[in-house]
Amino acid sequence: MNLDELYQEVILDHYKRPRGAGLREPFEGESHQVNPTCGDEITLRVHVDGDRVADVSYDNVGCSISKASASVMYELVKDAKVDDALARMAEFTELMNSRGQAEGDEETLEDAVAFAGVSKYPMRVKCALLGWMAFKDALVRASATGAGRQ
Amino acid sequence: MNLDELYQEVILDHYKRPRGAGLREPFEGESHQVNPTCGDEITLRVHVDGDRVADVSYDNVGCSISKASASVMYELVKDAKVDDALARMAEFTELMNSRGQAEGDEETLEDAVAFAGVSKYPMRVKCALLGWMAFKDALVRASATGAGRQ
Amino acid sequence: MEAASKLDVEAIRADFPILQRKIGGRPLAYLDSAATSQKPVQVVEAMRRFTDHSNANISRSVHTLGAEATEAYEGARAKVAAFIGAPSPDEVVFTKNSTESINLVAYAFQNATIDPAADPRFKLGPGDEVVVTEMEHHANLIPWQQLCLRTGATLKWIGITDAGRLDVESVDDVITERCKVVSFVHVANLLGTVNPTSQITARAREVGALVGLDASQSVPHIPVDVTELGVDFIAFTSHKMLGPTGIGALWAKAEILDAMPPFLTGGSMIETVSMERTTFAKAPAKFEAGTPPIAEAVGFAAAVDYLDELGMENVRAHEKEYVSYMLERLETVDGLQIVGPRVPIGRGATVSFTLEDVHPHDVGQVLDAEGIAVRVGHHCAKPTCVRFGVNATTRASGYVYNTHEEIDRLVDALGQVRKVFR
Amino acid sequence: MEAASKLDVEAIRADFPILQRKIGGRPLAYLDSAATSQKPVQVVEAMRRFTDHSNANISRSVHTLGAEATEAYEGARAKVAAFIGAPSPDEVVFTKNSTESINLVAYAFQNATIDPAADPRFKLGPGDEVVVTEMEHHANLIPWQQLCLRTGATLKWIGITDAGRLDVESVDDVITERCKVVSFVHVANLLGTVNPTSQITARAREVGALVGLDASQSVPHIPVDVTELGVDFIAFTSHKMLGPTGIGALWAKAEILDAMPPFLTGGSMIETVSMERTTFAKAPAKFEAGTPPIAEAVGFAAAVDYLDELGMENVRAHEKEYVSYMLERLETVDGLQIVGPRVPIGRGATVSFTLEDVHPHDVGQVLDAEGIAVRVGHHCAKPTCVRFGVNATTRASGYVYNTHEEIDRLVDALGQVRKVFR
Ligand SMILES: Cc1ncc(COP(=O)(O)O)c(C=O)c1O
Ligand SMILES: Cc1ncc(COP(=O)(O)O)c(C=O)c1O
Repeated sequence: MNLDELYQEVILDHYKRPRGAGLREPFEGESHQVNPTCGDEITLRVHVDGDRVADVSYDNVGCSISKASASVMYELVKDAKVDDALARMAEFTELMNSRGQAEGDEETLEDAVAFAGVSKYPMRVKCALLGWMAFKDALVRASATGAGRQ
Repeated sequence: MNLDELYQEVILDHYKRPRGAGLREPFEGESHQVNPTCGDEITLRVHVDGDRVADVSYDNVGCSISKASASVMYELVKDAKVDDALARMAEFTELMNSRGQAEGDEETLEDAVAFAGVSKYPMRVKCALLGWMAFKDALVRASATGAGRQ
Repeated sequence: MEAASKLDVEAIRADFPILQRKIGGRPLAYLDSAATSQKPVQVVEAMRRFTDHSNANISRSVHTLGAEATEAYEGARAKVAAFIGAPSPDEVVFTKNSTESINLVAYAFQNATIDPAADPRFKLGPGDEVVVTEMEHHANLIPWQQLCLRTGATLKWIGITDAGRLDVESVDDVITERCKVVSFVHVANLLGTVNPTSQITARAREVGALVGLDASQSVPHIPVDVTELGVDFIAFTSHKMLGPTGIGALWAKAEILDAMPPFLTGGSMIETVSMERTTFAKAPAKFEAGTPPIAEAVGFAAAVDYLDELGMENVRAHEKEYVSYMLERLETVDGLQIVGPRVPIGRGATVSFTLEDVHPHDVGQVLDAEGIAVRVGHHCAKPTCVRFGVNATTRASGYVYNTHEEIDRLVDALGQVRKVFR
Repeated sequence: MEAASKLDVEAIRADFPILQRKIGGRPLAYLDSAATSQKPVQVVEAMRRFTDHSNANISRSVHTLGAEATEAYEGARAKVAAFIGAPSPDEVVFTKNSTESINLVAYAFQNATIDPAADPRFKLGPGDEVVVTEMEHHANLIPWQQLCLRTGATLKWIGITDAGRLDVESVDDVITERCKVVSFVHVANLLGTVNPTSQITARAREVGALVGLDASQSVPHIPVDVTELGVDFIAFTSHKMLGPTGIGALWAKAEILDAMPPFLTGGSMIETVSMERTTFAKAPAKFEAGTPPIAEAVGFAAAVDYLDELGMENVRAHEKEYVSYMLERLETVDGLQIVGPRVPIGRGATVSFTLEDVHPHDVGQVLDAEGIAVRVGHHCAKPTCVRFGVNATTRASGYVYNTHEEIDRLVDALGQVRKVFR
């Protein structure tokens, strides 16, 4: 196994200095997700303003992959249009399910392409997706309260 | 497999012409036994007179081994003392559990020694013992009603 | 006639080491596959490779062996799911055998009945009805009997005609608006009957009942597509389809699995656990508490691969041709009476019969002396025996590795039986 | 120091083909036997011999293969029974794993509760209490939690001290006259603690409660004699003791098995069956519905033979010595904190720990890159994690084939971990 491939510099950097961490107000949707295999947890809030993700704030415990992924996600979706954020999520999910076959588009995924190596480790893919699942769920809840897309 | 060893002449004879078959009165104990593996059944009655087995009568469906064994048993225990009948039962049970190692004492077991070969076939031992189990159970019931041993 | 079969039976036989065995000096003629099938080297080798190379517990480790084992196990699930045309692998729950699969569903009703928050479709009480048939294996009768005993519901059943078919005329009377679940055998293990499903399924839908199949004897022998069948669940078992013992499967629609409360509880089926309270994972994990039969899943998948390679249409054609030959030859035996359909239509290659005056135990014993393995007894279908007024039958059952010559030997040996007990 | 061990570890390793495997160029150091053990060739070969020579369904056939299979299966039961000192083979019920064994007992309570004719010892209701401990594997927690939820009984538990031992002081308070059953872990799978049993057992007797052990981690590692233990039931599982997956066992006193209603129902567990009513066979058959894991039983017996040959006293001595070395060496790692007893007394060769600031997932991943397989996560013991304020741990566990060198490699690699995440 090639450790460096999994733990790229950029992943370790996000892990050690997570961007956007902490729970903030205001928010319209909140989600709590757990990885039952390892017990990793995240609580995540979204604040939607019109068609824009105005803020994503979170509190999490977990491994370097899950924490770095949440941090990278923050950078990707904060201030993005809701539709663009969801498109990136789809793109990232596809990358994670590629079993090491895809590289990811740096143009759109930015730092998240560093996770390409993670896709070779099925047990870790769930870690990388935990934050995104919380984001998606929080968006659904936000739109249920009338905020967001419609 | 040596078929003749299993289906000795004397077994086939008892099978085709079972001795003492049919249910009769009087009786003090009755037992119904089933072999759950193959569905063989026997209903058996004992009539105890003092310390003697005055009659054993039965109605059964089953294979040649179970039917012949009931017939041979009838001959062994009818008119025997209860204690002697139980001693023969113990002797026959031991023979059946011998896995082909014992021959049986013709002096005491008479025709029942023909079942020595059956002891090599674990699946058939239950057949050979079904009638005896009913006999034992019927005796217990008879003694519970005050007849028999005490 | 064997030419009609698209299976190369001799080539298949070479994959089954046990078929080389001699019993009392005669080659083994294994005509007991309805009880359990034999396993090809491909299955045994796949399990050995797994054990010697990747053995680990699944889902809970990040180490290489754990990842390989998880992939092997989930890969097996995907294969089994594809084999029965399941829309998603997540609709396949691995159990230990068909019996557990059916109990799992029956306990879903029992547990839902005492859970105020449960889906009302699974709640039973006095007045509710559960329907089976008179030709069930005990595995698809007793769990429902016990369920009715415990909930106050009533068990009803569809009868059998003299020809060994389901009494379809009675279906509308037996399945009423009170019925909450119908569970019936797809291919009967004593009679060999292949039951048509559409009428019962349609009637169940009409009255709003759930409907499932005991597919233990169908999945191994005929193409089964759960989407086409239009049922809610099916149960089947690896050891009857060239796979190992110790593993079976329940397939159920995702929506049904979601609605069912858990059955066995413990590790690997949870979301969160505290001393006070547990929440559960989604299906299939929800129903797979504890360490599953991992190497067995690998063997099960190898068996499915083997059958896929043969082609289930070819297997069906082989067996149809085979049972024609069986019926034709058996009918020539004096005093032999077939219990079940006497024509090779709508039936599998499993034939039960009685032989005038000779008890099946004795038949089986004499056949064994000739190297022929058949099953004798009530075949875990006592009510069927009672229906046909017999205590037990002798049953010969064919599979992909059986030859006409084995039937010829069976017929000859049955003549021998009559000689011994004449 | 290894000289103290009576096991010839090198000779043992030669029996396990998987230990020859390389992971990322490094020899596999398998330190995850608490999750599942590896299997020696003797087990795999015994199963293969059975499959290629005697494979058949059991108990229902008079043919030679059927008789051989039945003898192999019942012989396995006798061996497993002897291994744990059971007075009779009939007290051993084969299940699919420990989890099923425990659920079987819990469902005996659930089913007895709604059966007016059932033994009152198994009836539960509001006011009744069930006792476990805070260090249970989910397999010995959730079934009881669910049982209490379904019957209205109350679940109570014995806590854990900071040193990772049961809080025995509280036993008399927790187990009261209202208690009907105490089920507790013999050797804890996360902490490694070996629990003394006599005090809890005595207290359970005093209040008239049944008492059982989750022996999943004790039977594989220390001599277990059920008669000496004086409990009513124990659960254990083949795959943790060198045997195959797909089989486990419940031992219970004959009298207890008699009193318990059936759990899974179907074939082979009946006496008579009609459409209306079923009567059941005696234990163990009563609890073994359907085709059991037959080849797996053969493998289980071969595993028991293997352990018997080693001698369980020798296994215990090896592991005691091994855990001393583990603890001593692990304590030298900077920032490493052991969760569980820190002294090699009253504990098995399973050691959980945290490494300052580095998540166990990351620890496990880096170790895997070095060929070292450990388990990371909550180890199906979430309440234990909560008790010690951790989300997850890294766990290394040793067995008969593990060497000191593997611990040295572990310790070195932990240094490596700290470097990556510094
Ligand atoms: C203490 C304990 N109990 C129960 C179990 C469950 O065993 P199984 O998964 O074989 O059912 C385990 C193993 O995972 C265990 O360590
Ligand atoms: C029709 C049918 N249902 C259920 C079963 C039970 O299968 P298992 O014993 O694998 O649970 C069998 C086989 O014995 C069967 O033939």
